[in-house]
Amino acid sequence: MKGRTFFVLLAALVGALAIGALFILLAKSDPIRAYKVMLTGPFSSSFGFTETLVRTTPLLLTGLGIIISFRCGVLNIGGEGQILIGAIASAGVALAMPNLPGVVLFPLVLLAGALAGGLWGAIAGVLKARLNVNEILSTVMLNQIAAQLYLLLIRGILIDPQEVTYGTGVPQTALVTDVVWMTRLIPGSRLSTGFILAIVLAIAVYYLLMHTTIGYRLRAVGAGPQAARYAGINVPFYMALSMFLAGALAGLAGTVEVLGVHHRALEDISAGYGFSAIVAALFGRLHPIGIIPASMLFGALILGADMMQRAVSIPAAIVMVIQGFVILFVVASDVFIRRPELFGQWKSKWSRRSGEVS
Amino acid sequence: MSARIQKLEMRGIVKRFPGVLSNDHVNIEVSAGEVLALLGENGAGKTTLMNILYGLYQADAGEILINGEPVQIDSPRMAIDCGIGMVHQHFMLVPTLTVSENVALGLPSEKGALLDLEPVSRRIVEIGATYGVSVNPDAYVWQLSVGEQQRVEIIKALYRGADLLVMDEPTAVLTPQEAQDLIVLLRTMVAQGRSVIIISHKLHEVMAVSDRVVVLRDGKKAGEVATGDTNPEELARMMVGRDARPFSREARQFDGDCVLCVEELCVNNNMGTPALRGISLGVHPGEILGIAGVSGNGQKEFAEAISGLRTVESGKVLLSGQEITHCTPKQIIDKGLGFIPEDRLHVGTIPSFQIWENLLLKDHAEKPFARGVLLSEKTIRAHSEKLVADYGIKTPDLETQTGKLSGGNIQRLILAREITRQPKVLVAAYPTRGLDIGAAEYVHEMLVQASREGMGVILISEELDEVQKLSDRIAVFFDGRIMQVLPVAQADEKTLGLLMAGLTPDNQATAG
Amino acid sequence: GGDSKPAPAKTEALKAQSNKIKIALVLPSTVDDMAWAQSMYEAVKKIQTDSKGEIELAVSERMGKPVDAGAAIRQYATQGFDIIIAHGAQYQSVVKEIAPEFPKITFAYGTGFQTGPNIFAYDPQAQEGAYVMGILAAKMSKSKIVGIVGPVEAGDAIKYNKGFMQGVAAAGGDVKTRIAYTGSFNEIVKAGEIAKTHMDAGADFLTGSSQQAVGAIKAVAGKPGTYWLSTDMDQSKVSPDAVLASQVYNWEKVLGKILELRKKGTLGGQHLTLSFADGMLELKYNPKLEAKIPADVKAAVEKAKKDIAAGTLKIELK
Amino acid sequence: MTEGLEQGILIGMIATGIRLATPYLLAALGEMLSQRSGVFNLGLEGIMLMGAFSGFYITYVSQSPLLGLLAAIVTGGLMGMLMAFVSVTLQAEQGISGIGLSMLGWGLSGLFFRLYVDGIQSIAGLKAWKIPGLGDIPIIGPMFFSHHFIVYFAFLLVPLLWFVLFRTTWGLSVRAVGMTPQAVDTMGVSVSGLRYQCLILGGMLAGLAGATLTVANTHMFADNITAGRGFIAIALVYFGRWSPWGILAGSLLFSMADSFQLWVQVLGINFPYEMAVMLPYIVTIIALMISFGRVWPPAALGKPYERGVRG
Ligand SMILES: Nc1ncnc2c1ncn2[C@@H]1O[C@H](COP(=O)(O)OP(=O)(O)OP(=O)(O)O)[C@@H](O)[C@H]1O
Ligand SMILES: Nc1ncnc2c1ncn2[C@@H]1O[C@H](COP(=O)(O)OP(=O)(O)OP(=O)(O)O)[C@@H](O)[C@H]1O
Ligand SMILES: [Mg+2]
Ligand SMILES: [Mg+2]
Repeated sequence: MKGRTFFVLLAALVGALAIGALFILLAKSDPIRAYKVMLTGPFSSSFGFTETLVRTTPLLLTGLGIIISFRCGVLNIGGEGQILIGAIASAGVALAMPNLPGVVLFPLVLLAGALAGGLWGAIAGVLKARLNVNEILSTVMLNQIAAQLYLLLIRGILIDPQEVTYGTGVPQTALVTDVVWMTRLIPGSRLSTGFILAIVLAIAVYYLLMHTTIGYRLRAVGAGPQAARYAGINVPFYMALSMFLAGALAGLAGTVEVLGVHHRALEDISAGYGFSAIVAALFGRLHPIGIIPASMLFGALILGADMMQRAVSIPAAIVMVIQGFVILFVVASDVFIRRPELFGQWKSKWSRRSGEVS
Repeated sequence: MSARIQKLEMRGIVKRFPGVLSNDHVNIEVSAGEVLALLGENGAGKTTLMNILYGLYQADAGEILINGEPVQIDSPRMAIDCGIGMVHQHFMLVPTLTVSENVALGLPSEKGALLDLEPVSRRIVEIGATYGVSVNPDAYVWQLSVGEQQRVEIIKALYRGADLLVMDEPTAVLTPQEAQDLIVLLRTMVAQGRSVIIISHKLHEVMAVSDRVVVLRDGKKAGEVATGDTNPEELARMMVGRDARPFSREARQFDGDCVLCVEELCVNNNMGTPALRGISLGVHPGEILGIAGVSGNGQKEFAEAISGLRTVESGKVLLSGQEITHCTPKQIIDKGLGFIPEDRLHVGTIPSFQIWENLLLKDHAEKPFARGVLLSEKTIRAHSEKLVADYGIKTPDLETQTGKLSGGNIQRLILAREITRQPKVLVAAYPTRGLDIGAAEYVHEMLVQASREGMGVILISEELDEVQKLSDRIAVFFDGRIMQVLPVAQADEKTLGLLMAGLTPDNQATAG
Repeated sequence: GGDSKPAPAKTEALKAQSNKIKIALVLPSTVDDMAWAQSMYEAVKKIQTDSKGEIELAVSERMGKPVDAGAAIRQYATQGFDIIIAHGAQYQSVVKEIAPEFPKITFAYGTGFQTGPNIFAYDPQAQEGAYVMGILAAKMSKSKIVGIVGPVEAGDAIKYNKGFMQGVAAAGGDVKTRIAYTGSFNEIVKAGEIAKTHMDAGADFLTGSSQQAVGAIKAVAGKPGTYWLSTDMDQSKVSPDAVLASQVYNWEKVLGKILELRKKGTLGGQHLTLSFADGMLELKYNPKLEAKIPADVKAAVEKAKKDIAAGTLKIELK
Repeated sequence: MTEGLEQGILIGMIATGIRLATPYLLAALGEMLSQRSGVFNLGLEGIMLMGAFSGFYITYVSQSPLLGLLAAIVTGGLMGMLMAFVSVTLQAEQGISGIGLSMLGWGLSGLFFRLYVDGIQSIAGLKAWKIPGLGDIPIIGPMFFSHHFIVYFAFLLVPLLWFVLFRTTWGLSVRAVGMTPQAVDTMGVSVSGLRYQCLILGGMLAGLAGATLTVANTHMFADNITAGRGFIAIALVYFGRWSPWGILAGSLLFSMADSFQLWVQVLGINFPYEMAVMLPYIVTIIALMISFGRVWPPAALGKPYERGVRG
């Protein structure tokens, strides 16, 4: 069974890359060399490896939140906005109290990021639970609102004073005090303790969902809202809670980007993690442990494709094309893993059809 | 497609699902003018066999022959073209469409691509009048009671005028009178040269309607007899492999305080119109109060109102003397109300949850099962294993998804959960619907057991003999009101039938 | 196009053999955005062609997200590129972080002011061209309303918009400047809508910065009698009948200067402004439409330009 | 302000709102069809981008906007078919497939643009067509009847789709299949057939929506020109509760709010413009908060249909 899964996934990957190769050829480049970089780049050097994990970290954190909310029956498309709110809140708190000692400030900043992201997420949760506002609508809208709010803050009251002095006006905050910087795990890389935090939280979320009464209820609300209500579970409360937790985790992702990667809040701080994390979470089968390899693979895919573009200088658009094909092929191949019997059914149906024709 | 079905045969049908052999070389045949009954316990493979006939499943082996010719039925479309119609065990209705839209679905329209519901509605009314299965063609399906929905399913099949009609437990949610009408209807149909395959757990119906009976057990054919040559006891033995246990219970008289009192209760239904119009009722500790009535007369809303799932418009509900009218479900559960809901799969349990998880749906946060917010898995596991053993829940292990269990086993799980909690009052809504004889017997025993332990039991059911057999007193619901509450001794079939139709025997007398 | 590099360890050895200068360019949008990114890309490309094989070039596009840009810059650095141009104000933070680790590599970024021993910051004085175009617009506007299609009130756009408004004010004649933002740098469609709205509200001269401006230009082109003034590069190709004049950044000169300084051993540390004074900023009239500009207007514009270049006219950004 | 000016503003505001609403309306109506059939098509953005590009490109080479629009519709239909193949035939998780399709559409449109179009090119594009008679009515004419014809088409599509959904046999099947696919199946209608049809039709509309941006609105193409409009359109389907009229209301509300904020900015009312830009999003959420009544989302939305599995 395991062997089969591996084989199917491999076939899907090969299929996707084969089609992608056609487009690389179309762009008059060498697909073999391109793929060599794409597939080995993220793993073959310390640079590739650490950068992969730099992408993994926010995907994992945000994805964990998405798992919680999806498991509770709330389709959270709002990761992107929650990340931004978390990032700006943590940067804001860090900048507001630059003189506090690290032991005090650091947890405070983490808390601020999580809390702000959580509250932002909870807006959609409460709207759904209390006023029956569809969460897909509200989270898509809240993403846009968060993006503008974020911009308003980093170009407004939180802007780096130097940018004002020099009149350059780059929308970014000043560097946060280095006492709250997350330690870099490998010198010369951007991989920070944020990654460890994410892994620890994955395990924590696993325990929360699977081994606590709160997790039990969150899952019950998602899997059987009617039964949950009948059993006395406060369904609206847990819906809102799930979105709070989801937002808090996404907010932490934003916080890690500030404290671990950039050391300030700047424009476009989230590289589409809110959406990619949905893919990672679903590929990880909405399991808090399953998402760890899923987000690593996804991080490697993002980075590898970028490295490929640099290596053979093809239009950046090909990166998206190949990523799109890989996602489509892999998700479509799932059926051959989950329901191998279907294959036989199609074959027999087909042969029967063609038999009738002849 | 072809000529009318004179004879249909299924030969050597094998169907495997992961882990189960649902049909194991089953042969059946049915001829024009004949009613074949398929019998068997829950999970014996009856539905599977019929789904194969209707093209929903493909058999792993075996063949289907119509008038001696082998046919390939690999979609419902093909089955329909062959002249086969089917009433499915689980409703195949679209709640957001009206009755006539549900019936018109997939049918060609006289106006080409344009929908023409006018003639459809007319035919529905006609069919209703002819066969006694009337329902308002303009009503939305979500507004209908389950009994009415079942009628729509039957109308759908009749509308298409199949040569061979398959009915999978069509009477499970019908009232006795409706079931009787259906039997008459089926007999008329076969008299016209059609054939019928019917699946039912109600042996008296099988005796009344069928010409021949095929019994399935564990996917295999366990026997086949002409109905004239057998009797219910023998059929039960063929199905279960043992004699049915005779069952009787002495009705008792109770006085003293009621453990649950309902006073002038008014409640609205989903559409916001009154469903209960001032109900007053009480049940004593140790008493079984039967609630009879055609479904859709407020029973569902009654059960939901007292368990806190539905807002009470006016009136009062008291549990052990404490008012619970506006309490949350959680508070009511904690005060001692147990509830076996009508929709056992989706309200009674969470289908995707494992068995142990569903067994603790209400108690997962209570003392021995949780320490703080942590679940104590060892305790839970031991407790669940005990319940599975005590209540005879058939499952490979505690991790099996509850939705994969048969209806009977799901019901056992719910009973196990509700009864072990030792509530003061247990409300059971249609607890044996769709269960096979063995499973139904078990449920009955458990309800009686619960009443012996001092619980007040409210049993909501349309099965008159079930209500009569178990209850101490019977309340009859009609149109959101209680027609009468009478001791079981006075509740003969005729009286109950009249009350359920909204007539008091006195009225009847004066009228007659 | 740039070639993929062998493992970083080998690069040092290889580099010793060849005198090629390897330049990496990191762009926030695409090389064909008809604005900020394309203007730089074309300049680098031109320098490469002129160098007759002396320069190797690698480009990363769509690096709008700082985390992506960080990876790109770091990778180029480890691969032994000589000059890494991070073409965006948003890259200041990343460049400042990476540069100290690679002291032999020249980093350049802009718009910006913060330098380092091996960091050049280039800084187009967008307000200068904007100012003179403000004069041009104000003097030519018949409706006495000019419109700015703003991306986001940040960075370059602030300089540009402020300069333009001051130019309009300086021209006198009670001309109103109206400004509306899309809230984004690449909302082409929205930029077009804002332009249409400006025109509906009476504006007959429009301008605006960032890559989304092309959307606005197209909208302006749809209405005869209205004109666009463009910045970053000569955008008259987009709509020859609508773009009256352009402020053009002469990146070639900037790059030439960087190359020259590097040859002399200066790896960074300078704040390179692009201004009228140093000739790195130019005002280009669209030859097709130039005749439409009245002589007196042109004279006023040219005078302002001269004054700015001479330092007698200063445009305050406060 | 003079009366004439105020009138001008009103006309401008409404006309802009209508123009802005068109791509949302088309795309959301397409998504409504997909969702009504039970498929959550998160790939709308990618389909729109492909439509935007092919509409632009064919107009560019053929000089005929009509051919361009046709090409966009065909391309959209093909993208819809791809989504159907992956999510219906191969039963893939729809959320992931949709995001994959979005990335693919973004990538392909950007790539083809780079390979086959030399920089930012102009196309003739579609001109506004003032409806004779109606277009000449004062005030009303310039507001409603002086647009390019896709606008009229999009608005006419609302009653048309309503009619198709509620007054034809096909529409009946579509309404049923997203709710209870097993009912449709047992009545002898092909569930996957319907889903394919709806996804292809939906894709065609999304393709046209994309082409509206290039062929009609901007007369150009640029990388990621849709800028998230596909996601907004999906949200509007939820706003409109899967009804053509509801979607019309949502698209108009959103776009009128957007048009309003553009005008407010242009007219120079002084407050942080970010607040203005946020306005349409906030208004849309608030409008959904105060609406009430029973909502019936397609119950089978997002679930691949398998015979014999109970819902
Ligand atoms: N789609 C399915 N997938 C897996 N197993 C199935 C499926 N359908 C039926 N089965 C299995 O096949 C066996 C027979 O089921 P079937 O539904 O035919 O029983 P039945 O005789 O109709 O029972 P009941 O009286 O409860 O309706 C059961 O063990 C069941 O678990
Ligand atoms: N799609 C399915 N997948 C797995 N098991 C199934 C499926 N459909 C039916 N079964 C199983 O088939 C058996 C009989 O199913 P059926 O639906 O007839 O249940 P039932 O006992 O009649 O319950 P109900 O009271 O709900 O009618 C059960 O074991 C049920 O779990
Ligand atoms: Mg069955
Ligand atoms: Mg059953």
